[in-house]
Amino acid sequence: MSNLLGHYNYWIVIILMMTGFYTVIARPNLIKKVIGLFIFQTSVFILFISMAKIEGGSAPIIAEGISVYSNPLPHVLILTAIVVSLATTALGLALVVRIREAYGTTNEDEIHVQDEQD
Amino acid sequence: MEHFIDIVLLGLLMITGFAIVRMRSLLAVAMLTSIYSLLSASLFMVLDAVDVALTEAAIGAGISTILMLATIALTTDREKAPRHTPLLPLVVVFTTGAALIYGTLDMPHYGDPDAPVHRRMAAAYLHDTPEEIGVPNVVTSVLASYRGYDTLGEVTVIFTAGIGVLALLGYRTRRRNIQSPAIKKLVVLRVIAKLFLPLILLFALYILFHGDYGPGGGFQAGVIFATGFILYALAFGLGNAQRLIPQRLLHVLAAAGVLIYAAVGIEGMLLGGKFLEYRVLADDPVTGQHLGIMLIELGVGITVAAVMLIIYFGFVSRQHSGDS
Amino acid sequence: MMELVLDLLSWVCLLAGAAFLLIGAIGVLRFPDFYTRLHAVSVCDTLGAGLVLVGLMLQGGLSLVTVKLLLMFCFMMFTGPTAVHALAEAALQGKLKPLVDDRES
Amino acid sequence: MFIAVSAVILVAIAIGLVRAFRGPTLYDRVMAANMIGTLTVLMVSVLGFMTGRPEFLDIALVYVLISFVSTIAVLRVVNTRSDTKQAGKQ
Repeated sequence: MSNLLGHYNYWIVIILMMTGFYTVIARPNLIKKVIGLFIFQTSVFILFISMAKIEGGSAPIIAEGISVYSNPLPHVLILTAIVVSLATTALGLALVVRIREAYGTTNEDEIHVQDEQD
Repeated sequence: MEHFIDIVLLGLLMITGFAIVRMRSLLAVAMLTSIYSLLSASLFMVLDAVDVALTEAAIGAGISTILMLATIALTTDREKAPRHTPLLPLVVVFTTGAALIYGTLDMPHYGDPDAPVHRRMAAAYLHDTPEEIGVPNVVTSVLASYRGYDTLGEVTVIFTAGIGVLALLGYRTRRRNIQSPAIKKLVVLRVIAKLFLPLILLFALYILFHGDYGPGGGFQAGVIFATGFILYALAFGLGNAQRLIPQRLLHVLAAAGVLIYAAVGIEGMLLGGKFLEYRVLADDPVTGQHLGIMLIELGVGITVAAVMLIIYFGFVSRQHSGDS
Repeated sequence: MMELVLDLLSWVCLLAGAAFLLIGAIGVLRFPDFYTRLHAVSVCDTLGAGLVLVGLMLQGGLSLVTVKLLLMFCFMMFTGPTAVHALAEAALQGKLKPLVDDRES
Repeated sequence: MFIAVSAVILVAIAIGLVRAFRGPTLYDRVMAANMIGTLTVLMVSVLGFMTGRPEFLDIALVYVLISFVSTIAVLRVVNTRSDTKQAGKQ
């Protein structure tokens, strides 16, 4: 039972990760792919933050009367990762907008068809 | 009890994730993505990561969703059904997932205080921060001081993303103010937006300079600052917002933030320290650290705010040029 | 004695707020059309949230925490109704018809 | 007691999610997202008190602002699209 609960966070993270992965590889719509990437990224954030948690710990802002703090290092990594994820999302979406202007569609299959015709 | 909240929130996240995959209307998916971000932000709160929760709320639920909506407005709302059978992707996904789950079995349990991650660096940071840096927020001290070099790279990434979006979408300053007719009618919204803009900006400054003592810092403050202007642009139209904060000024600011950051590093070198060594900035090492952290947070805030606005204006002005 | 009264009062506020949140949520689930559901959301946004925040304020006592809670209270009282108003207006312009009981007419 | 309040908030969030999934119109989903935003704000505040560190209310304040702005942003997109018929049928 403790084994089950001890890994619960990680398992859900993996399910979420695979949901995002599936969306990226199986869905033809480009915006949906970007959203899939977003889900994938968020699941990675949750994985890191779950690892940082210490039972009975508190947020790593030093205050009187608290002796156990959660690990601040993954927090730093993920804080910057979130900002980078925004950068990639914005660039990806800008690319989608340009693709739509060039091809008139955001559907990957239709883009392939148009490419083959050329 | 925190365990219980953790379990329920993760369950809700999983359900939301599945719903996002299944839904066809992209606007509905964007709404669910916003909900997903909010849920994961409160999960971070449960897991003690207050700074991360702040960032995720401001970026995931705020700016990312707004950008997705802007893209959908420029393209299409319907997702066509996939033409291939999803058999092969499903096989790939299940195999990968099974391998990863097998991998987790060797991981230390959730919340285990003896896990290897908590041993060396983290313990040292927690122990040394009060004496060496003198700020209570360990996340800020690691981000801005111990690993300041990383953060400089991060700010450069943001700056590059701004340039990339600018190169892809271009920009156009609007003489004529274009506003969606539906929002023009909402007098209440305009009054509230006018009332809120100074409050939001003030609050962003608070987050920026209070980052040493509580959750917050340059990244979050920059995003909140940009959100204030986005609210203004939504309520009063794009042209007015661009008159308030001209595009050229944004370009200068985006570069200025990175330069401030790098200049603090070089200043340290000129005063006899290493690159990004704040101790030498003042007579007292701890005061020097404070000064250095404040300056680089300011640089980060300026760049992030300017780049967010560049990206937002890029998407929205494209939309209007398409109409005319 | 005073503390006990304050504590009691705060628990009453918190529980009442939670009850209103639940009532609002059930309304959102059960009401028949969009415009009626908006009413239920407003219950959550103003009454439920307000009472919970007042309860927390009483717990916080005279400190910075209470000031922040007060600020949040003010913000929510402004943003909640504005958002719902904007939503109703948008739905009306989007030609979403309210559900009308036309058995009598 | 905080436990009871946060449990109620979680239940309310779950109900809001059901509404967000079921729709039927886009406006319903926006409304559900707005409601979940409010509930998250309350949840974060209550959590701060529960863990004994209520000074983190800044986060809740940010949530209030963000969920308001993103609701307005959705409405703008929904209304600039000419085909609001979409939102009506679905």
